[in-house]
Amino acid sequence: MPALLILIPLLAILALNLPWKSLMNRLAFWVGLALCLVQTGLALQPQSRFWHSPSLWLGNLLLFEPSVDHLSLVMFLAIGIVGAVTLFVCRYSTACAGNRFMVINVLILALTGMNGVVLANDLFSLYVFLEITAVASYILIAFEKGRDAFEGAFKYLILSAVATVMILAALALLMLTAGDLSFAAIQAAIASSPHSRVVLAAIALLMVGLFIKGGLVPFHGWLPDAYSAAPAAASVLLAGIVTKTTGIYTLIRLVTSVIGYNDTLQTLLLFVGAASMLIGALAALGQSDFKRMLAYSSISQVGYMVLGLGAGTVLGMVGAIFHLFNHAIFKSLLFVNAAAVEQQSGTRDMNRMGGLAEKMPVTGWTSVVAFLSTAGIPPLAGFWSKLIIIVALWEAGYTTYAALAVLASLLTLAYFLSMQRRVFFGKLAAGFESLKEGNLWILVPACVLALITIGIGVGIPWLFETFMLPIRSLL
Amino acid sequence: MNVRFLLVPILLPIVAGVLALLFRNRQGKACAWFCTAVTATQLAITASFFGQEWNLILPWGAFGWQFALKLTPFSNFILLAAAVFGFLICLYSAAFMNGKRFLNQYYGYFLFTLGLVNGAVLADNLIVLLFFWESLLLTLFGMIVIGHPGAFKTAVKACIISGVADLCLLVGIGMTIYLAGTMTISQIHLPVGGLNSVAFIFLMIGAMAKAGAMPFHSWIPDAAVDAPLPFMALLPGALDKLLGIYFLTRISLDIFVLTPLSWLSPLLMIIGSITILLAVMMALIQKDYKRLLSFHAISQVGYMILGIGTAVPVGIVGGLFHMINNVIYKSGLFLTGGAVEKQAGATDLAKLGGLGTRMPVTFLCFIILAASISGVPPFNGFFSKELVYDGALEAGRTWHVGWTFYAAALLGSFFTAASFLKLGHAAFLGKPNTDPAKVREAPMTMLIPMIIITALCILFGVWNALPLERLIQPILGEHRLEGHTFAGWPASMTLVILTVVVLVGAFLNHLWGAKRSGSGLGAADHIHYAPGLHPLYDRAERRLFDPYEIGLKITNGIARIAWGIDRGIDYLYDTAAVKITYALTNGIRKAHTGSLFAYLSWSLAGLILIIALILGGI
Amino acid sequence: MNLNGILTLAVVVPFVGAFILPVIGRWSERLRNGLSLIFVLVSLVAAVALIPTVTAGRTLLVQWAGFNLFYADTLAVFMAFVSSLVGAIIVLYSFGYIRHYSWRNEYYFMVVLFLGSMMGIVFSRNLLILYLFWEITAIACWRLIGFFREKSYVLKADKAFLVTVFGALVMLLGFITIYHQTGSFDLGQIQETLQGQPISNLAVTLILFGILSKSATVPLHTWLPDAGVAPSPVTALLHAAVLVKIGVYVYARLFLASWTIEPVWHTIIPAIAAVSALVAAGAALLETDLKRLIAYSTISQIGFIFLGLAIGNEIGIAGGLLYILMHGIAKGGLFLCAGIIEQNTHTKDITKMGGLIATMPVTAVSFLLCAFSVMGIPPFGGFFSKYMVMTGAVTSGQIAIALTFLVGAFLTIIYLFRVFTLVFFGESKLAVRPLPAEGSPVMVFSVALLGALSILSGLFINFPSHFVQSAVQQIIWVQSAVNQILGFIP
Amino acid sequence: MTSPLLFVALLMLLLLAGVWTVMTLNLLKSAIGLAITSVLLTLLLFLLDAPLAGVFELSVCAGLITVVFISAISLTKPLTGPEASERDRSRVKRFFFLPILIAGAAWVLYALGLRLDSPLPPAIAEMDVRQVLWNVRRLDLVGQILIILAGVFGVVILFKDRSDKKEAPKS
Repeated sequence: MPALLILIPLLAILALNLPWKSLMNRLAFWVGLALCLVQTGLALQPQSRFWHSPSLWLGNLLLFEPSVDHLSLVMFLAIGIVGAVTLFVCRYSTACAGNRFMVINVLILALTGMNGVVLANDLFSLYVFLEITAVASYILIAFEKGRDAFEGAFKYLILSAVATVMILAALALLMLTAGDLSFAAIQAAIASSPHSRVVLAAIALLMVGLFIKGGLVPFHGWLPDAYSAAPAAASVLLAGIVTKTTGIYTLIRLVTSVIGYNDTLQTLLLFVGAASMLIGALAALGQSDFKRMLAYSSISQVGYMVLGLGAGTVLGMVGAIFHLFNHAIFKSLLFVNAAAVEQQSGTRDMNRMGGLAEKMPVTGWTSVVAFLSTAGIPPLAGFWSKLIIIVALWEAGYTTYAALAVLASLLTLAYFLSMQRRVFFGKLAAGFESLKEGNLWILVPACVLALITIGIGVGIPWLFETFMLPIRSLL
Repeated sequence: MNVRFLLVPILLPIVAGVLALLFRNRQGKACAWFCTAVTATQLAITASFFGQEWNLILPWGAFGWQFALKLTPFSNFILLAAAVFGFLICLYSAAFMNGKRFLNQYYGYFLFTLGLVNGAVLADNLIVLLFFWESLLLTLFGMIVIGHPGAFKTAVKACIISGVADLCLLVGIGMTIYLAGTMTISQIHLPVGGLNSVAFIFLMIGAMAKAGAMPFHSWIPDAAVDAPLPFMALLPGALDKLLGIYFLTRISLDIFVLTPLSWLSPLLMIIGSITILLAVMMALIQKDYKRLLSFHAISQVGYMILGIGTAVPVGIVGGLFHMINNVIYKSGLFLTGGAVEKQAGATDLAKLGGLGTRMPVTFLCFIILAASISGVPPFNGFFSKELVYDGALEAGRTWHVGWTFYAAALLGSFFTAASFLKLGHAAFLGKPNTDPAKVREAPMTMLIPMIIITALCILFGVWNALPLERLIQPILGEHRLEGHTFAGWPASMTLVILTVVVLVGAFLNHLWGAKRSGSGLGAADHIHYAPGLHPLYDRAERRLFDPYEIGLKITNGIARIAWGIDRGIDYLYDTAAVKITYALTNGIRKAHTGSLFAYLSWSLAGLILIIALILGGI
Repeated sequence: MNLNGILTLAVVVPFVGAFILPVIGRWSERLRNGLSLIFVLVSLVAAVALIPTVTAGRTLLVQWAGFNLFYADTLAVFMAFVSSLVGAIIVLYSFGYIRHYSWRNEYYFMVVLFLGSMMGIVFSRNLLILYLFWEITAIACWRLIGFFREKSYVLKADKAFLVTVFGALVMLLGFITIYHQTGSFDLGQIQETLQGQPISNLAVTLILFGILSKSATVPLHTWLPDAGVAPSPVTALLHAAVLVKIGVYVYARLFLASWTIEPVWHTIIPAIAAVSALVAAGAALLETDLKRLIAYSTISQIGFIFLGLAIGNEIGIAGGLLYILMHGIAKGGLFLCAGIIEQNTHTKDITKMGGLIATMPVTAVSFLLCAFSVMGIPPFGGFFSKYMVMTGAVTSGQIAIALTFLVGAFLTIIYLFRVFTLVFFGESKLAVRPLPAEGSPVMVFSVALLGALSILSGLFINFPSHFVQSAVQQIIWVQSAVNQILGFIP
Repeated sequence: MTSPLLFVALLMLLLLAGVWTVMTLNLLKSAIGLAITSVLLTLLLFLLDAPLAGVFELSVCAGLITVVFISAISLTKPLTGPEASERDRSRVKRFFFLPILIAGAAWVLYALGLRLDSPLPPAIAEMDVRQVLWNVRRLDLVGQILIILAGVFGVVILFKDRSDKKEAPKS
């Protein structure tokens, strides 16, 4: 019955928009939270009947019978967690109840879109859900309606449109060849004529489309603006999960289930991955806007995932997916921290801050956990996923890329250390004497995410057996 | 007696030393008598060891380290000598040091020194030897540093010089153990040559530095000024010589078998000759009682090294005999110096004079001791020097210029005599520079040691068979001596006559010099300010030739290079790496103009490239 | 209680305990202080409790869910003993030192975490666990170096973090190479798989990179002097007792006690160490900042340790291990003395001090005792270690390297005397009168304890030398077993 | 069959109209340009035997949207002279390399020599649009609903208290 993951949120939105405005305003947050938590809970139980029982009437109604594998479960889990966090952040940072209600509606829409992306087993459905997510994202970015917000949203809109055109074109070309857009059909078509120029052109277009969606170098131009201009909740959602689902998850799904590996594709993935990783990290080093730095950091981390994917081995893919999940956690955490800092101090300019950990200890310490995880310092979650990616690269013979990944790790550490130095660790800067720690709405998600990061890092042997290794069935 | 009694000479002073440290500063007198009692006991015990040959092995560390002690005639001899001088100097200190600060520390370090020297002498395991030997650095440091508030500079100098030499010894011992395959000294008999010679040189450096030979000497004159005087009599005067020459003999005779034909023998002889000459030349021009003596303490080592370096029996016997003689008269001389310092309140010769009548006993002792060191018959110094001359000539026969060693030694004698004439003249004769009414003869506790030592000088000269046949010749063993005995009047009359001629020459030279300058103090000025020598002396006085200063300059040079390397590496991290990274970062940042159209065109360019790659790559 | 339990406790108690310290510190400072000392003492006691077993030749292996977690042989217990001993004294000293500053909760948290991870490194049986604890020490190190929060201090902390993490990441690549070669991260399994063949030079190079960066060896050393901006007990912890010893320990653990390496490394590593010893000693001679100076001294002495361990003979290895102990005690003492001096004089510039022996006699004497030990003068413990290392170098026949180290040892004597006289003797150049007095009793007691330990460890060399001998015998057993196997393979 | 020349000519015109739409400063002209583009596209679609798509394109894109646009634009104020000339210069600079890249992309596509004239599989060719929509792709219909919802929320949110001029995000 996984299709319920699309229908129930849809119904929830419709229900929320019934009259009784004031009631609904109050209910919206809890409804959203319930949706996210239920999804999280379900994803944590791969054996649950929910995933495996056929959706009889529903299937007939929608003509849709998705198959759920471990990759999807990981994605649902990440979507659920980040969604819940986003709701908390929204609750924390959006004061006006009416606005919050609207935002939560759009958030739920975006979550639904992402669920659809994960569930889709047909290229066209995938496209449709990508668009849902994208539209919801545009709205969320532009939500504050400042100049920056519109600029960010507009850039995302335009480049996304380009991506859409490319994906559509690829769809058309594949349709021509395969006659159907279900994954299975396309896979068969590609397998039967791997050297057909039409197919190859379609693959190239598809790749570029997904690269743009995922914000990989050199298709990343929209990303820093969009992330930094978006309101707190939206940037958590975008950075944590949206681009990862629309860009990276789809890439992984298509490469593994539809296109299949070949040398050229691997070269492409490795190269783009490495370029994103390095350029993202280097660019992050030069930022003084907290969120913009995190945005570049996202580009860099996405590079790791693509690099892992490009290794072309089970281990690499496991690493990529694991890193995707970890990234969802720690990058959300960092954006949560950024939200707290921005809300409390009223600025995002790191050069004006300093020593905030003294006044905001929880934010400070959770940010330490998050950045160490991002930089790949054990025993935190990010270390293990990076380790797996590097091991995979090394074993696949791509030692240079492995070394580059290590180097990028160092750069990651460098820019985060610079961030820590300027924001949290140091003497309290002038003007922040009366700074207060954020309230529970922001501290709870921060702590939960930090605990997840630590927990994954510590519990990796168990997680690796139960959650990660089953992913190998993809290949 | 039980073999374990061997531990007594080591443990007794050390335990007593710890107790001495526990005394309060006010209880200086009690402390002094306590220590005198301890050293007297020590003397009695070591005397009772006489004639025994013991071997004591106790377990110590891992790795086959054993606490092995061995009592041989040689070690017994040194042990006894150390005990005698320890006792005498301690007795002397009781009066001399009275009222000074840090007395408890002084006596504590004093006793430690004795115990450590005993340990080093008794050791039959190289590591045990090294352990005791190097530990002496601590007492050296301690004893100098308590002299006066500024003495630490000298203490540091002494410790650095000795420490460097001791490290060489450490390396040498490591090599020796490796080469010999054992740590037990009495089991090591290595021929010289090849790597063995390297090991020998390292050990030799350690031994010579302890004895105070050049170029490890330069702390001694400084210490003479800064340290308490009994320290000078004890360490550079007595124990250091005993220990250094003891070890030098051991390595030349037992541990390595030095032959006259190996190149190490002339090396030692050269070092010996140079030490004799240079140090005595410096002694000649000193204007301070203690400093003058201290240069002699260096110079005399040269004779010993020269004697042992000959590697012929007569030379070695001469060197060892000279060692014990030197210990006797040099410590005696330092004690007279102490008496003068205590009573007249100065050691600067310009402030002294005419003390002979006020301190007759001291003056008499001084005359005999000075005659001994100058090699005037029939005092002990004469006999040992003759033996060394003999050895130098015998060993020198192998080479064309072998006689130069003898000549150098003889010349050294000349200057020695000259400098002591000057010293005696300036201090005890002439017009008194201080108020004579204030100066009295030294107290009995100071006189007794001086008298005993002076008596020893006469005894060992007149009855030189006692030390030679009883103490020294057994060290070499019958097989080396081949039935010879070196006791009695010197074998070669020619050498004796030459010696006497030189001594007379020195006396005439002194008379001339004193007349020329008008005072005893200026008796050596004609040499001091001789053309050619004057600039050298000048520079030497300014310490330009001090190996320590030169060494520190070299070290500083090394340090500067190292600093440069270190800063250079740091530059790579702190500046270069950061700059490169930020150059890249700034480049990337500049590219991100925020222009949508730029981003669009990147995407299109990317698209073109990717299409080209995917379609071209297949 | 069984031995495996004790072994686990030695790691887990300080590591986990560290996390509750800040919580407790919120309502009772005293309890927190006491607990932090107790946590470290638990490690110490556990290490002591394991000594009889391991010196008897037994080894312990802790498994968890079929996974080899911790392992203890004499080498490990020795190292654990050394670091927890010095660590405990440093924690004790901190009671006096750190009470003047804020962020005390974080301080104790990080220090105990640091020591706990050190225990983890020491006992770990798996390369990944080793790496994990290795990086945790780097994190703790970062927080502690930047403890005072000055911008320039935090920069130094960042530098230390970056350099060590860089080294560690490269080392991780080395581990991955080994994993590639053998298919395992488990030390024992790798050993079995290798069957005595030396591991590849690439892996050695990569791992060495990490080791050298952590142990601050030229050319990866400059972060260590810079780390002198940390509170003094921390610098003692970093430089003397724990952090820099991690590298040498891991060297011993991997390349001596577990695997073999090509013989050429027995020349290369001593050569690197020689350069390091010389360069750092030279720099120490010109440095005027007290703590930086001692840090350079550490770099120099680490060179000696590497020399001993890498030279490839029994006496050298023993010397290197002994050196770890002696240097830990003595250098810890020096840093803690420096802490007292710095705290009371408010300067670190030795050219501005002088004459402090009059008012700080205990500190001065302790400093001198520790300095003598570092110089290698008997009867201090440092003598034996230096002797054995030098003998090892001589025995290996590499005279040039031995001579370089000899010069390094000369320099050691010179710079230590220089700093001692500049600080404690002569006319005081400090502006304050009367001269600053001794530190608090607990601090003075700590440094006196270390000074006393310096001399006791030499006087009673029996115990440490047997301990080390047992460790070396286990190592040699491994190596000779390996050689035997090699003998069968042509 | 229609001559290829006609297609090429129409495509060129389409391109020109598109560029004009983007380049022109006057919003009104821009909207008209868009309409012309749509019309040209419709022509192409008709020529390519896709009348249904053509009708949609013509009615929705060329008709409906243009009407909405023009009515919205009539509420705005045009740029003043200096502002316009400033925009003009910077715009030329910004768009400088876009045509080159487009030309490059076109050349690459041409060089690929894609053969797209393979016949469609009969299963698809026979299906009617309505049938496809209602019988095959019901999930996508749900998706459409969601997109429309999103659009509605977007309009509501972004125009709730008007602070800046911006068209509603299109779906």
